[in-house]
Amino acid sequence: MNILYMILQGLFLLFLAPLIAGVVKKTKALLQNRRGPHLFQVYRDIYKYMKKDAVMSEQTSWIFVFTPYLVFASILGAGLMLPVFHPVSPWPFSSDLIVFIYLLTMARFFMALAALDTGSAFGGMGASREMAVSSVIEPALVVTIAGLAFKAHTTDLSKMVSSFMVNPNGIFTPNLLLLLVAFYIILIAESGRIPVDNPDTHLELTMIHEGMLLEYSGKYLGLMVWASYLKQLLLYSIVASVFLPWGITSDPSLIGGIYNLFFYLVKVVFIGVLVAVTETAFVKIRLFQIPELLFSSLVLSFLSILMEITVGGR
Amino acid sequence: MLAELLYTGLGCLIFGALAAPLLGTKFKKSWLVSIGVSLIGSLCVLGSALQIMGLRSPFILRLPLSTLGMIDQSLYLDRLSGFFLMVIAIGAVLVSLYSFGINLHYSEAGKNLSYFAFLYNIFLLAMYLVVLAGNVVLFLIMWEIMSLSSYLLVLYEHEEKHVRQAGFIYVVMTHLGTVFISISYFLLAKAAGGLNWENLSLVSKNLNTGLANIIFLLAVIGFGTKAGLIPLHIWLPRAHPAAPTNVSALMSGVMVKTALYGLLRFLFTFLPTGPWWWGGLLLILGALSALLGSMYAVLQKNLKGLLAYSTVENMGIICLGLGAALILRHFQFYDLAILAGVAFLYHLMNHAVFKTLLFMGAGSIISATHTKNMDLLGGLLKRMPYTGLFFLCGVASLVALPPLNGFVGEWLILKALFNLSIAIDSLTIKALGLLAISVLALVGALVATAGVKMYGSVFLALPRSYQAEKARETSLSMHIAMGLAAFICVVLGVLPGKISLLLGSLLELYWPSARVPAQDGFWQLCNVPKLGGEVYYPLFLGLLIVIIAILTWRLLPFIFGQTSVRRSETWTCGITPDATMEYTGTGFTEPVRVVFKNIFLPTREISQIYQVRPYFSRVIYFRDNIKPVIEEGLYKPLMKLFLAFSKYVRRMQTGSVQMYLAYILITLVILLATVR
Amino acid sequence: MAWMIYLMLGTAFVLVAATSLSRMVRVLSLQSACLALLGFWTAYRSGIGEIYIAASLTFVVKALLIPWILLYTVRRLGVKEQVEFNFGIKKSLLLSLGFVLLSFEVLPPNILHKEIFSGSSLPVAISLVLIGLFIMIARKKALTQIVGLLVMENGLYMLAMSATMGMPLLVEIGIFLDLVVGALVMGILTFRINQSFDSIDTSRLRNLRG
Amino acid sequence: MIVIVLLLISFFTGILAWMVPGQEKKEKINVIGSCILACTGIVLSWQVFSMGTFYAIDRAIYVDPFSALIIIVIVIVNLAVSLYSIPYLKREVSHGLVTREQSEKFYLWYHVFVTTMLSVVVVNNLGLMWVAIEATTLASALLVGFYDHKHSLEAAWKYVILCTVGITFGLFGTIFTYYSAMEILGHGTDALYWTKLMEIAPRLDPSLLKLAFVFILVGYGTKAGLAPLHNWLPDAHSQAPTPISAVLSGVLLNCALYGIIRFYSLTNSALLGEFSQQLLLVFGLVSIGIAVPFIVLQKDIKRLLAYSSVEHMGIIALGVGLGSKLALMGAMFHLFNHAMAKSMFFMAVGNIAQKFNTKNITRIKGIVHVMPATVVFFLIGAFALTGLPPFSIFMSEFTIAWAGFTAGKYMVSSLYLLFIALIFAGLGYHVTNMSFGRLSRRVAKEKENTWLLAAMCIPLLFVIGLGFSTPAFVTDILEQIAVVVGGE
Repeated sequence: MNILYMILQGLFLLFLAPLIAGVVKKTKALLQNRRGPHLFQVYRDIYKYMKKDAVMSEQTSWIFVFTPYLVFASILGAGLMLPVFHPVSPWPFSSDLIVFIYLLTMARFFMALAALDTGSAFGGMGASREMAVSSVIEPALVVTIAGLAFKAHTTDLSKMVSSFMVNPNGIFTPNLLLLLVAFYIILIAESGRIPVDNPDTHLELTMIHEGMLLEYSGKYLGLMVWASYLKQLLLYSIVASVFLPWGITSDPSLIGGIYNLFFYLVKVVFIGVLVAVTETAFVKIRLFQIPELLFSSLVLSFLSILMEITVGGR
Repeated sequence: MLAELLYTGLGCLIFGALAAPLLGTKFKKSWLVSIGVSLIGSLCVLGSALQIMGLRSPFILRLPLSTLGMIDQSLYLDRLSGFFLMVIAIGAVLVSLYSFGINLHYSEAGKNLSYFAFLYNIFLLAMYLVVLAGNVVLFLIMWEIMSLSSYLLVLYEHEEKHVRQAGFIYVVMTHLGTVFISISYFLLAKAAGGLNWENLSLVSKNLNTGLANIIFLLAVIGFGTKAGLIPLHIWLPRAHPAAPTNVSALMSGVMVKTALYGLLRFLFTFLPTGPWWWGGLLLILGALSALLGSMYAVLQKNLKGLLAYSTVENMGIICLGLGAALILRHFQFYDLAILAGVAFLYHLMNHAVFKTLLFMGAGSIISATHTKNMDLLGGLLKRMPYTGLFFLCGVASLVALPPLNGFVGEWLILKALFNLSIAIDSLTIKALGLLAISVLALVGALVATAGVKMYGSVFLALPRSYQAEKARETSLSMHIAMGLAAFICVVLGVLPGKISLLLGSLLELYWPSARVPAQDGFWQLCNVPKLGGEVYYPLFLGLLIVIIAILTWRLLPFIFGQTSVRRSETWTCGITPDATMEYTGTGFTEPVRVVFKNIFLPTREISQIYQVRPYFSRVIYFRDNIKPVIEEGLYKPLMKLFLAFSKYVRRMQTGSVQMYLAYILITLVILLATVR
Repeated sequence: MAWMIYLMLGTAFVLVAATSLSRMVRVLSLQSACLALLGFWTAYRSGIGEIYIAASLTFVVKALLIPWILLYTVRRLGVKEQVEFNFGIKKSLLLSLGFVLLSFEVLPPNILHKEIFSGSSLPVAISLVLIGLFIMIARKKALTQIVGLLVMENGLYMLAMSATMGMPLLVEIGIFLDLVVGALVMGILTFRINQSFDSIDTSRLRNLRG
Repeated sequence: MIVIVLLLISFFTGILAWMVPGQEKKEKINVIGSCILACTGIVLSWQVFSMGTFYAIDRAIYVDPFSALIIIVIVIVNLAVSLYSIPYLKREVSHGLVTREQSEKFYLWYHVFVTTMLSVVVVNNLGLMWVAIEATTLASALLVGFYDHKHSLEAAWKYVILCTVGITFGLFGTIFTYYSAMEILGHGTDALYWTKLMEIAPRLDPSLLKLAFVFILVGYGTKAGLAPLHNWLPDAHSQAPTPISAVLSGVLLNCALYGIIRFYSLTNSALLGEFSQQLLLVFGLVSIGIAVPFIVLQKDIKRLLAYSSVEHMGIIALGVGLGSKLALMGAMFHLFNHAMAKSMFFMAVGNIAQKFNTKNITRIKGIVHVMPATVVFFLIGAFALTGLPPFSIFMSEFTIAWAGFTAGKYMVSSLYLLFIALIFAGLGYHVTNMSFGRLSRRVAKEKENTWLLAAMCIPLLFVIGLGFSTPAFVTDILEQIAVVVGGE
């Protein structure tokens, strides 16, 4: 039963991820008075990548081949820890947020290695920037989690959701709102969006994430791209289930699942739209201003925790 | 039986030490015999360590040695020493196995291997006896022999000036540390009225707070020096890279742990629970060490330098766990305290294994390429596939990727810090805990950067120098040792359950009011101690990821049809790619350096010689450096002050007889005046 | 015999103020002669035969033999008679006075009354020792240092006389033996120094420092 | 009788070595004499340790465990140095630093010097002890000036002047003691017999005894090299021929300390222990402390060793000053250990200085390349002297520190430990740079002289042998000594 649930959620997330990416792209295009690609264009892209033959650099070692599978697997594995249909995640052994983060770190680690493996300057540049940015993301992210843990007295996602969903309007406390803002900044940075990174460009001056994928082609590229959409969706999902705990029921029946699913979709799409709006409203900032942005996130989280400690979040 | 096994092990080491110079001239043979014996000895010690871990009460072995009629020397075996003995023995077994291969290139260079083998065995013996010593005298003797032998080992390649300097700084720092240790022992022993551990462990109840504080502070300074805690670390990043690699593996992986043993001996058996700021101090020191250690590690060009700084960082992380445990214990959250205790003990063990592995890997790389500069390496994965694989395993542990062992330790410590800041009702401690959490996160990311840099610039892409291009895989014994270490990393990573229970039961012995939470059935094998609901089954997580990866690999062609892969060169805008286009390790970490420029205080000088001003330069010199804040801000001024004072005092010896007579007269007059 | 004691103190002051080597040696000889006289008087008073021997030894060795060795050295070396100063005469005299005061001050009051001669021989002995040492400090030449040393010895002997009516004979003889050998060794060294340095100015002996 | 034999052996070895013609024979006499002396000395000491204090000639000769300890030190160091000085002198002659004539007189002076030192510790009469101590100065003065060049003459001059002045004060102190004892024992030798004095000690006039102790401390302290009275010491030790330096440092200083400690026992049994202990503590600590800057900044290796001697004399004084039985045992043990380690180290340094033809630390580098055997002694000596285990000095330094803490003297003991560590830093720096590194100049590697190595092995035996563990009989001996010195 559990395994079935896991497979279901895995496939669901896999297939939802390109759609959400499409939503963001489409919204952005609309906001910029463009028609933009079709909502399902991303699916077509991925399909195309998968069908194509790949060109592989001679300079690379087995790390380069191994990485796309590992990245894909670790992000998908992380996806199984999220509570989506049900406030309890399908992966019965751990839905700890810290483990979740470290799975993402693992993906990043291998991606950076693979980027260096090609021996091209672009790969090195992408990896170098990615690691530098991540070193400022990480503390902000963990402190945000600490803020949540202060509220929920746990770092376990399922339990967090279970404790928040009881009183969804509890979100309207100043400290949770601050945390939300903090987390939103991190989300932007982690998913490689403007103003931190621009996913649509291959300009060497600006690219971070894309630089690392430059040497990939064919199914390997397909896996990497898919994984990155998946990661984006996972981050949205956290916001959806932890910060916006409306419309979640612990009813284990099919009806309850569909109820949850519906609200989940609404929330995720909403966040996608919000991200698109943010991307349109801001310009990409310089690489070395990113730390300042993320530092502000860190400060917000600290502030939130301080409020939690001193006035109990009122 | 236990005693016999232990004595056999130690005896083997003594024999190994003596065998080397006696067999003498036949370098290779004496080396092999000596190391072989030390391997057997270490295995025996490992066996007895496992037995000691099972003891419920301390077991005291009297030795036929005595000092000035005060005390008979004895060995004191309890779970704490057993644990550390085990850690050291594991490291020693691995490194001994490894050493069959490593030092043969020294014999080619005309170096005296029997000297090396002698000191190597003595070093191991001293480390074992440090944790086994049952009284202050034996402890200090072994402690100093450990320093002395490792100092001489560091000086093995003494022709280089920086090696001599490193050795000197090392031995002086550690000796000054010993002064503090001795004073704290003496103060304690004075209160206890004896120098044996049996006496000292009885004193904790009637020790007054002020004295306990002083003893604690002195012990932290003393042992902190050996552990390489910032700001007492300056010897570590110098000495560890300078030593021959198998020695640096032992120093970094194992020797620094003896300092923690000393500290824990104080905290567990000698001192009372103490005020909460003891833990707070350790938290702060730990955070500082972890942070600065990882930052300097990121910027290192020298492979072994990077690993050495990473040792500083890991010692910091361990101290974070220890600090958390102490605070939790002070506030009587015994269960949480034990969790934190398990966390840092676990991390300590992990670090011993993966750091040994990494240093062994570094040794293989260096013996294959004869350079430590990462900017000159590259592409070794194809040339040294086994080393590359094992090294990757070590790096992954270092950067705490699940499901390897590094993550278990780090996860537990993060957990402990979370517990600390949530459970305790004090704003200061909460803030301290949060600060530690964010530091740990930052450290995690920085270490990941360092790991990518290290692995990427050494093993991946194209070789950047002739040596790297010509590198060949090293000998079998080295592979076995590294493979074994990598295997231990994986095992400790996926099956933490039983081991953490063992650590928990160790702690129960010293903190009697605490209990390790019980675990149920099969799950306990692969889960970490469960508290407050968060669980983490690394074995299943690992399997999950492997299964998904394999499924993806097998299913993709099945779903989308077979595709082919064509090999071609990397695209570099149309030019044939070569190694000069790659990012070097230095370039890789440049953004980090810019981001944290307030800590690194980088300086750069660019000078150009022009052909035609101002456009065509012929030569450009570029030199950049970071400013080691602690050395420049703390040690240099102190050193200057000391030397200036010394020069001033030296003027007393003027060379004039009359002056000397005047000293006598003045002394006499003063004394006569005081007699009155 | 109190005046004899003060005579010795007076000669010490003369030595401090002296400016020529041979005069210093002669004054030293006079001081030693006074000391011998003191010894004879003690022997007479106490009726202990040993003291006669010690006193005669003093006279022979200190008043005659050693001054002769010193004068011989002065003549053989052909050094200038001039005494060279580290401290000026006025300053030296003032400081010497200070030492005398200190000596009177330092001694525990209860031991003063036990003396044989007068209430002041002990402090004077100590002042002689201090002044002797001061001469060694304040004067540069090797020979003046020997003179200072001998003044110290005289102070010592006077102490022995006045406090304990001399040491046991065996010890006394040992001391004299040491004294003679010491003077000889120092004489030899003075010769060699003069050879090597072309001077017996000890302030030149400053190559070894630090 | 055996004591007289002891003195005679030593004296006649010197005389014979002087009178018998032929370098070979002189050397043989020297070695044989030293061997016999060593055997006699050890037998004598052993008798004392096992059967108790030893008297002769109507109590004028007196050997108790404390004197026996020093006798052992003297004869062992003497044996090593005698062996050592033969090849040493040969090389000095062949290098033209010393003329053959001079070298012929060496053994005479040397053995006379040893005789005077032996006589210091066997006489019961405090006055004669003074005479003997002064005699050691005179006997060694010409040895210090042995090389007869400017520097050694300067050193010898300072040595004689400062020590003679110092020792004059020592006599002063002796006279005061005699004075105070005379009241009770009357005029005569009895009042100077140390055994008698100890019996009546509590009845001695305390104010006089205090005064006496001050003079004794300044007097013998000068000779023993306690700071700030130590200034002759670095000059003499650095300029004397190495065998003499070894004896000066290892033995002579101890003889002077012997004088102080005898008087200390006296004051202790006269219930003035507090007072004399304070003084010894201060002098000890100052001596240890003053050695730090001089060792750190030193350029001349033999001077460095001299300062190290100042330090160790300070440690012994400190140990005695702490006063407890344990501390006294430690101090006495330290006295022995220091003599062994220092003489060995001096010999090693002598080899090196001869080989490199300089005493300048900065010009000696890479000893390990040319003298692989000597460098072992050199390193062991350096580590032993700085109190690192597993060498015997660690044990005694540890004991003293522990005694300090048990006596509640926390600051003093902590400072003592700190100073020792700083000295280690200084010495460690020099030793590291001298032993290791590339050769700085062309020094040919040749086979090291076996006799030189053998000579160094004698003290090495004790340095290592007593390092790990103190056998029960050693503890027993030290306890006996502590009882004597403690004066209870």
